[in-house]
Amino acid sequence: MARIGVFICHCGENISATVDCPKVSEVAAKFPGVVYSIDYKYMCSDPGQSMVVNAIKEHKLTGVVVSACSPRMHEPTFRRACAEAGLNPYLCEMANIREHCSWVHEKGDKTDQKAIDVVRMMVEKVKRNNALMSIKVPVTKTALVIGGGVAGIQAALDIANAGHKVIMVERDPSIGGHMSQLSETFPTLDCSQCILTPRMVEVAQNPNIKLYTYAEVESVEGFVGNFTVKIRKKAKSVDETVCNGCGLCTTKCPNKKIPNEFELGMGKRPAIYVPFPQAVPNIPVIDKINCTYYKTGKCKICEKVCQAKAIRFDQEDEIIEVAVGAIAICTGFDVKKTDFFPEYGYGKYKDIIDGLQFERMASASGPTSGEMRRPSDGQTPKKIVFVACAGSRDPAKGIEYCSKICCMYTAKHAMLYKHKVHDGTAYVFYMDIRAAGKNYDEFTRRGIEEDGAKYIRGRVSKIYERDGKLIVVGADTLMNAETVEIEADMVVLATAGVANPGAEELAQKLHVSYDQHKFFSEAHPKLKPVETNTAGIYLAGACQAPKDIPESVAAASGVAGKISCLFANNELTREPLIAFVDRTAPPEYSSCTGCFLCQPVCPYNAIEREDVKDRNGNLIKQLAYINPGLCQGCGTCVAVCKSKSIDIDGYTNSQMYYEVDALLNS
Amino acid sequence: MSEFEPKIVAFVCNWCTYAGADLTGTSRIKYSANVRIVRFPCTGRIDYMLLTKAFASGADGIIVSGCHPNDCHYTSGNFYARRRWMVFKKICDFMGIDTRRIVFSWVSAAEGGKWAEIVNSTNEEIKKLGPYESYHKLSTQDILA
Amino acid sequence: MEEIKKIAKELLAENKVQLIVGFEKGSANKVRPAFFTKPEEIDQLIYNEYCIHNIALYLKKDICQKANNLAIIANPNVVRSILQLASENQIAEEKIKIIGISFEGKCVGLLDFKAAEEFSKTQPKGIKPEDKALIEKIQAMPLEERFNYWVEAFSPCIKCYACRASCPMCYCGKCNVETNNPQWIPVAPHKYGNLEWHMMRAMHLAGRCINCGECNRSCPVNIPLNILSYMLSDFILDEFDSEAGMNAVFTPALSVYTSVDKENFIK
Amino acid sequence: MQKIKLGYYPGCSLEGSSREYNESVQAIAEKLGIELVSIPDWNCCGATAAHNLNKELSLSLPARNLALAEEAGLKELVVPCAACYSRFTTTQHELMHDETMHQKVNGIIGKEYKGNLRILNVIQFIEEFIIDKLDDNIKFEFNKKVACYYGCLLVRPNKILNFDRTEDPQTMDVVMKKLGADSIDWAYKTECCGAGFSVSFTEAVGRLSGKIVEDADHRGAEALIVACPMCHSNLDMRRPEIDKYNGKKLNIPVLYITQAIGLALGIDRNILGLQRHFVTVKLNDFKPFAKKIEVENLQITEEI
Amino acid sequence: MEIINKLIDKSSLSALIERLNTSGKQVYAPVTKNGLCDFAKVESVQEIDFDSIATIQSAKSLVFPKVEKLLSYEKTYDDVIVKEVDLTKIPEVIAFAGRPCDAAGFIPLNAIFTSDSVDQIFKTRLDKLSIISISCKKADDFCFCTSVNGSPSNTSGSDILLTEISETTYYAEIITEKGKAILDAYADLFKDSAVVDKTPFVAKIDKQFSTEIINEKLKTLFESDIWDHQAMRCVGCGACAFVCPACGCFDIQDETKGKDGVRHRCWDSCGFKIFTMHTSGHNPREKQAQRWRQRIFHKFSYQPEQQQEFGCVGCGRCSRACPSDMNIAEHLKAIAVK
Repeated sequence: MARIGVFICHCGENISATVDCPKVSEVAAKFPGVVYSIDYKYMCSDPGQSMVVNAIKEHKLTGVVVSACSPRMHEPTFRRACAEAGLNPYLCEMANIREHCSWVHEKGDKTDQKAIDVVRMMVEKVKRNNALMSIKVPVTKTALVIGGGVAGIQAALDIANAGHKVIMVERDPSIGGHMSQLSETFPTLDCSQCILTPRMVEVAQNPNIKLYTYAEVESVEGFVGNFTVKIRKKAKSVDETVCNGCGLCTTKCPNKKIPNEFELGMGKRPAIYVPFPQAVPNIPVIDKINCTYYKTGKCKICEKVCQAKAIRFDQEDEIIEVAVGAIAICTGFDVKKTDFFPEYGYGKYKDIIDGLQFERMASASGPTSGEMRRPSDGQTPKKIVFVACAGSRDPAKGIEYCSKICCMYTAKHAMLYKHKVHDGTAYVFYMDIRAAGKNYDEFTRRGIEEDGAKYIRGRVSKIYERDGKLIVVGADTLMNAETVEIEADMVVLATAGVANPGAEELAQKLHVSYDQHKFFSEAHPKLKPVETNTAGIYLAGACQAPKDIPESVAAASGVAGKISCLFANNELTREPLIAFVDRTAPPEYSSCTGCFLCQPVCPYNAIEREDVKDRNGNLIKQLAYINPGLCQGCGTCVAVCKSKSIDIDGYTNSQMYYEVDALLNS
Repeated sequence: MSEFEPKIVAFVCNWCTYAGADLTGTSRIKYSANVRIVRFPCTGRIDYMLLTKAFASGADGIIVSGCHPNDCHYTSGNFYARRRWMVFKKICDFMGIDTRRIVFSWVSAAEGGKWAEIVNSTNEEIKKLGPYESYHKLSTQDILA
Repeated sequence: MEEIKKIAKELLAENKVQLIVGFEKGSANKVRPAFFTKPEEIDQLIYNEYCIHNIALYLKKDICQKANNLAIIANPNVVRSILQLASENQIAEEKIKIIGISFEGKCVGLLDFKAAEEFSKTQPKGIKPEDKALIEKIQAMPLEERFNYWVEAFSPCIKCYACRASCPMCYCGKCNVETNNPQWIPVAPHKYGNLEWHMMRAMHLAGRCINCGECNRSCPVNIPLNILSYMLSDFILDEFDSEAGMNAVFTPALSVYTSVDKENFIK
Repeated sequence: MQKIKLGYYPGCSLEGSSREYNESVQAIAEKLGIELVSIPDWNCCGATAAHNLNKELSLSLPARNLALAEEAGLKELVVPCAACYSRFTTTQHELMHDETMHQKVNGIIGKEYKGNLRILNVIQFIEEFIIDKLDDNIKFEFNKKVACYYGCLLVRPNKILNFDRTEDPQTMDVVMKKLGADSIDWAYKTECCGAGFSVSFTEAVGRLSGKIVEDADHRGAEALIVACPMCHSNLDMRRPEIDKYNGKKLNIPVLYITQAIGLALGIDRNILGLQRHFVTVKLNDFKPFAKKIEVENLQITEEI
Repeated sequence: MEIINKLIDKSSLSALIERLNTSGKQVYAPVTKNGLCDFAKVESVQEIDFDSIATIQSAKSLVFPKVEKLLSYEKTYDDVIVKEVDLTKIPEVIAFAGRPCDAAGFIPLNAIFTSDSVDQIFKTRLDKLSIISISCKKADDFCFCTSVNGSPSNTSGSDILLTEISETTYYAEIITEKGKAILDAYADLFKDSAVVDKTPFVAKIDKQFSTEIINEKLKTLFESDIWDHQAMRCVGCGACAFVCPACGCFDIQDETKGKDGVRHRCWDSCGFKIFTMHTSGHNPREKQAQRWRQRIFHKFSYQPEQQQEFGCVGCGRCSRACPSDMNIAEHLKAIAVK
């Protein structure tokens, strides 16, 4: 016989101001199976928890219903209290009479009745709860870092320095990310590559870090502590173990007219190339699409000139399977291209560029060697217009959010321009100047006051070309919203920072959620900013939302800390609220018919085919088997199973049925 | 006679709508007390038999709610649920089960206000329709008689 | 007919199969499912327009399960059942030889699954005009009348489960109605128990029913329960472009989804 | 040839100041075997700023027309006037997304508007029913340099109309290229012509329309092509104000796209109403049509 | 009681039905609706289908309905309050125009429900049931009553048996006290008659085997492969048992709604796999052949041994209802010659 204890919390006055708690307790005491019922001011307080503990011992309770706040709030608290009293923690349920009752309804009989009903439903549920043991799983103490930008580099180094193994996967031929493309960084104007390159080298040299560049995550299976990851190592057509990075091949390659990705199309590169001089690793790759040999079957000049005999035209993509315990997603962001803006000509005007292109133009190692030369004719622009919020904070463009870094880099760009073109004029169209950050406001102010950037508060409605000039039409909202028309030589759009194009696909591989802008979602915006909803998978850097360098680095160190905590344990405990398949004696073995219509619906590939064999090894029956390590407990298979052969602990058919059935008595 | 107060059962997923309803509470947005919430891990878990069961147990209206498409904590549970509901609604309609009494919705963890609106509008709609007598008679009164 | 017998006889004589599932003359002027294991028994085999039983059902019964290999006289309904069963991991292609027969009664010879799929696609759909008319009639009724129509239509139901027993897709070892604690479907054949039973069955067949109408044929009290499945099959084909019994590798509509499934009722 | 029957809402402008628009739409339709059936007993669409003052009225006026069209069994409704088109489409959108308002409006107009009608502007009408027939019927190539002017109402608000790219629409250009024209890229495709001030503040019209006409002329266009009676009025009739603003006289004529098609089809200029224009339409020397013109189909829906 | 011989005009049946109804009795008779003939409540003779060979279902539901409340209960905090069925509310029923095999079916059924412990609900229903049967003028290929100790004009089980002896007249045999009570109440409708030889007026049904031979053969056939062979095409539904007048197996189901509940009795069939399923998953009658064997053994071996009644009246309903044409007579004949 069930012996259920009911504990009604007043939550100070949060509940009792609206719900008649003593009455609820009194009524609950008369529910069949309830042997103890009490109300108290703060159930979650120490004395409150002690009441639960004592009542369990004294009244030999077989189940507990705490009627208080949302289970999302205090379920762990009361489950711990139960465990302390020797009751299996999963024999505790919470009836939510605060968020779902006292806070949302008026005081009165109807609200009291609702509280009573909710308690009754949970009493009927808890009567059918099963005692469950939490699941223990081992931890593989290797971390996977996806993405080798500044966030990935920081995370990898911190984890490696804590003594754990790290596998880093980078999509491009070199690590470094967007930061390696930047000219100078705000607010100090120190050279981006000067501060990043040593860290890149450190990654390559750290014995705890295994680096895969020109590689992508192919698939991820498993769960916290025990992920199996397949990595596709794309064929570089160069044997990394042999190549000594002399670079002769890249100078001899006859096909040198390929738009350079690193220079955002503003420079050219050969078909066999190292993305930039400081690349790590300093190993070239052959761009198979543009390589003359791959296209025509003739050439092989690189092979001929290579002293180390490192060229491998027959190299194929390689799939590497690794076991890791935690994953850090550091895949960074992208910027909208100028063709996103119909009002600015859909990208058809050569002299409208985006911020990242400007970084390359301003960079001493860039295509113009740091000189200001506009793309169309190489002339030095005398009038330049910077447009902040190009796309950002614009619901009509589908990008409601602030890209956060543009105010700062636009100020930086204006300053860099003025430093290089002393007689030039720089205009900045802006909505607001968001310069919150250490020394940030001082920085933008310097741009305006010392370098004389002309800031115009207003938006640019359109840009068109007329007689070789870019006519920038905007409004100056501080001047009676008057129309401003500037005949510019070049325009830089601070285009919105957006998610990486592969983000959605990666999220689906990793089963982590992402927001409507395809940025990865953190588990809690305030309290779990670097965790995802999937245990063991973490986020750092701009893959979560636009972030500047210090923020990305801070988050990366945060992730490294989280992963180090995880790796401090040899074993993990997991909530045992998972699905299972009915088993029974032979000759049935199970009511499962082996139709496997449950298999496709499982998001975690947790449903396997189990062969039931006789002693001679002959197959008798094939049944569904749910791998407890993989199941995350969504229960979709339960609802799909026609013969009700699958059930899920915590939300069993019986629990849910009687919870609903308990409605009738009100 | 006092006004008819419908019994409404809400089947919601833990990650979006349950959390959304928590937010309604935290935001102190008031709504009708006629609703009883049953928590599931995911809309994918919600068995259609539970819906008829709820009517049989005396419910006059049902709300089924979970994460918006693409928002599912388990990536796809709500997509399977959506199909299941499409088919279930079809058969219910065909068999004369009053689907005006079943409200399906997507309410995210951030949509506390929407949750209150869904409950209130359902409550009003069911009040207009009155108690679900034909089903209750068949499933309860006739059997217990 | 002679061709069927010839194929069957050869299969048995050449030991290609141990068992042939077909038909023989039954009592009065009926025909009945029959099982043949020796070539000489094939003289008893018949096939005519009355051989409409969906004998794919027997593939999941002991007699066929025990046989290492077998052949089955298969009209398009049986072929579709076989394909659907195969897609649900219930029968293996290597074990079964399909002697295909069109709805007009023309023997199309032995079919492997590939050919069976082709055959299934070329044959007309099972739904009869009178069933379609009944569906439309019911859909045109006002809500309450529709409800009462079904309550009345199910009231003669005695829960003999002939519908389930004769349905090739109802192969569950333990049917949902036999699942107790909780007892999802009331076992008793009262009006409520009948309504829930037939609704549950229609839902379980949704996307899987091949519309052979065997449930209706088997029902001793003639309940038009096949139209529940017909109606859903139609809907599922329209809505999800999914049709059972056409492919041996197939996932029924409720075990898949697309992110753009269109509905108009979710708020 | 099977006769296609489409619903037609001329609206007030096309019966008055923009008769030539009506005439040219009718002329090309007739030539290509399309019957345009006017909505019986149609009323004004209410296209003024009235929707800011009385929302119910501004929805009810178009709704009545739409309901009448539905009653007449029409499936598509061609609405050449961009202002009427905007009001109709907005009404359909609002009523289909606001059930309370929908019921209210039904009550006001005493009819049930179901929302089944497809509302087509003149370009959609051309795209769907005309363009495929051009190759077989075209007599002359429209071998002129033209500037297609869309104005505001045809493509805005994009959320409701979901027609063409808001900032850089292309559909008219595609049609004109199909006729053999050199359709130029210019800066004022969707700039406001000042229609709201057409009567009350013509100086503003002079400035706004002036920039439009000047840019088209500056870039060497031989004609402006429009699809809105308001635009046409301003660009054609307000030429004195325009010239005053620009400080020079510009002779670039303004044609409705339907007139341009009509010319290509070899329809008499007077039937197309060209004689009614204030700026004389001198265009001639059209080349006889020789071969099918392939136009690259641009992606013309806005992607966000 | 000795049989009283009477005549009743066909034209009087109308008055009989009407007067039975007005006296507060419920009259059930074969009625054809939507092409299906089954027992239904009638108020006038016009509703009755006299021509059908047999109803789809037997008349057993008049005493053993497909679902029947046995008791109701209410759960309280620590107790269950049980409410018994009020037996006095059970109505008086007339089973009219059924066949002799329908009537005969009540005999083995009664034996099942009353032989060791007495089922009060069943007994009360049967006590309150009067059976007025009509001899069979026609039979079909499925009829085999003569092989199981019955006949088309068999009186056993009936309270009154009517045999059509002319276009206008039925010969009425008043067999039991219950029959006599009806005769006494409506004496004006009956006329005296001598004993009539019914043979010329009823269908002729050949005897195919005897129950004794079956009973004898079964003693050696438990392990025979004949069951496998016969049950091969059985689909395992319950149609045969549910239409059978003599099948009395039932299932007990509690249906609870919150704190209130009822205990129902509903038909069950030994043909179902779950019939003998143990909680453990073990099933002593795992195969359909074993269940088929059980059906035959129960009717032709266990029942005669324990209750001195054969569990089959030869009505042929099971064969007609079977979706896979399991013909019981054919199978019994095969057993008889085994």
